[in-house]
Amino acid sequence: MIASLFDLTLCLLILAAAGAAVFGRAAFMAVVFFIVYGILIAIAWLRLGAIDVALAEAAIGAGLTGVLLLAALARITRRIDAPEPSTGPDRTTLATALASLVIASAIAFAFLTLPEPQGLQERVAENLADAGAENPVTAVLLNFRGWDTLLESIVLLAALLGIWTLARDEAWGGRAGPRHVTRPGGVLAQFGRVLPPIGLLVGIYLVWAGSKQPGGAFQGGTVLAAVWIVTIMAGLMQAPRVADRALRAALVIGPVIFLALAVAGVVAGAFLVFPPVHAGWLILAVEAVLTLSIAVTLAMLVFGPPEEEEKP
Amino acid sequence: MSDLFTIVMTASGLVFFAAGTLGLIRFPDTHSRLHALTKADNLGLGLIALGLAVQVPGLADLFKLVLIWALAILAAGATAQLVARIAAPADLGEEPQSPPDETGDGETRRT
Amino acid sequence: MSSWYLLLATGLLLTIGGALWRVWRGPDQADRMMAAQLVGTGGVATILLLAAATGEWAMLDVALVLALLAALAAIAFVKSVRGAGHGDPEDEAQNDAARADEAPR
Amino acid sequence: MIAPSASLLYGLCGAALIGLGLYGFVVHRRLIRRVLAFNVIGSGIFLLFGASSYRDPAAGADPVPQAMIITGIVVALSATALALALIVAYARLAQSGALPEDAAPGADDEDRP
Repeated sequence: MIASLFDLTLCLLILAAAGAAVFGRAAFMAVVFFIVYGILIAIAWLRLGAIDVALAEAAIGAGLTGVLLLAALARITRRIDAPEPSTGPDRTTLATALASLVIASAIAFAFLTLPEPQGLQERVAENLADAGAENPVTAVLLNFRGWDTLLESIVLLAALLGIWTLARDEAWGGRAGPRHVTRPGGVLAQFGRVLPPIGLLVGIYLVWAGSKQPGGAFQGGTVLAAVWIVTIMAGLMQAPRVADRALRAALVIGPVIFLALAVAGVVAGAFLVFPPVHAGWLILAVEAVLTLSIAVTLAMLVFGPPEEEEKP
Repeated sequence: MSDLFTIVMTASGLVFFAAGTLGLIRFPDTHSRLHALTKADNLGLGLIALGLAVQVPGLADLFKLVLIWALAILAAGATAQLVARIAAPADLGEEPQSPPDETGDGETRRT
Repeated sequence: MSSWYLLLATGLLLTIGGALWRVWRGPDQADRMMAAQLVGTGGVATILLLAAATGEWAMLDVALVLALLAALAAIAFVKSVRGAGHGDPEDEAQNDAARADEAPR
Repeated sequence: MIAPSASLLYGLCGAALIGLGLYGFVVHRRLIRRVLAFNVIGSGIFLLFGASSYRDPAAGADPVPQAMIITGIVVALSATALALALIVAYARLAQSGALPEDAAPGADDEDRP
């Protein structure tokens, strides 16, 4: 009963935060509400027994997305024409509200009338011994549904390429994103010194622990990316040049090694199949390189396209 | 016995969180609201972590609890400093004992 | 004990609700951001209590990640107020430089 | 009275989030608000998906939807990053945060002191 009270309260908070993010007048307020919303959703995933998802949501939804949105907002609002006066609800808004209500109700109805659940828990548990990972989610991500993960790491790269194409010609090859300046020895610089060692520890721990308990390449990689972003925002490091060979190698090494192992699997039997005997260390190796690539790619996604360097 | 300790500690933790939120809602200006947040909340989190410290199964979890609290304090300390510096100086007028704002130029109001 | 933890966690959610009210009211951007900060701390505490309530101590890792990244949004915010999102919120001279830099090219 | 299960509450919450996001996605003119609304739709779908796979808590959480949702969250982030970069580039060129065909006045945003 108390559990339901908790769940109900959390659902109401989630809906309030989402509603404010959608209906709020100020764009900045909407962004802050969206960050809050990410934190609440991470808690909701815990209540649904999905600790792995909660980790990803906490790192991405509550962490990286907020940085992306705030940075983008700061750069857009400086260039924007004066806000227009808001008008009362017109016919289009009402029609949209009605249509959204109907669609949401239809989805809710479909959810309520779903047939009896036939989960894949047992199938996964039966094959877990051969998967090379004790954490079933990691086993699914890297072995049973390795396709998803392989293509996803390539989607990340494609998004980064898309962002890089937005660079102006004269800036191409330069450092990604703006150059951050901070007062040496200031609060931000000090914070940027203290956080990274702990963050590195936590990120690597999540990858390492991910084969047995919740965690894994995505969660660990996101934490590592966040730590790198903090270091650069604190002005302690500069973002790499997009033409840097080491950077480009780090971006692709994960997908390339994953793909190479998948092709090598053809010799052992089929594409993307890890032989059970070797699955353990193979998955750990793939996770290690994927973590590196994911961390670097996510951080570069946040930094944005290269910009002209400031004259000192 | 340890359960009693946990109950007392976590309950007082919630009290501090409630106090922090009350301050956040009731205090009149940005800078005093910052006080409410950073102090009461992290004390509340610390008390809850302390109360749970006697319940965790392993040493690693105990270490995590300590790390969580340390990180929360670190984050709150750094961000409160930074946000206070850019908070609109109009708030400072009502609060004479506050340190002079080094950088505030009201830009927060712009958007 | 489990019910106790959940009850406390529900109480924490209510304090988070109070913080949401402050995000809505503002009035300054700084107010909104700091209230979001409270949601972060309250969320960490809620997760600790959930871990205790369910005995799933692996949830502590989620609290750890949340606490680690709690400052990320606030740092991005103080940066976004100065210059094009890369200025130093602590340095007057560089603020001026950043403002000069943000003039249309 | 029977207490509603976690899956029921969060599933319905997910459905409501989809509706909310859909409304915001259509109504808002400013592109960044549309990105926010799009993300609300996305996480609503994830929540619905996760909740529908957790209707039998005794069986434990199903790892397959979990893995797919994690994949989805990461892809949503990369799509958001690309969209925001496009919006920033567009704002630089067009000096506007909204598309020209949406120029009719509507509910818009302003940060008020």
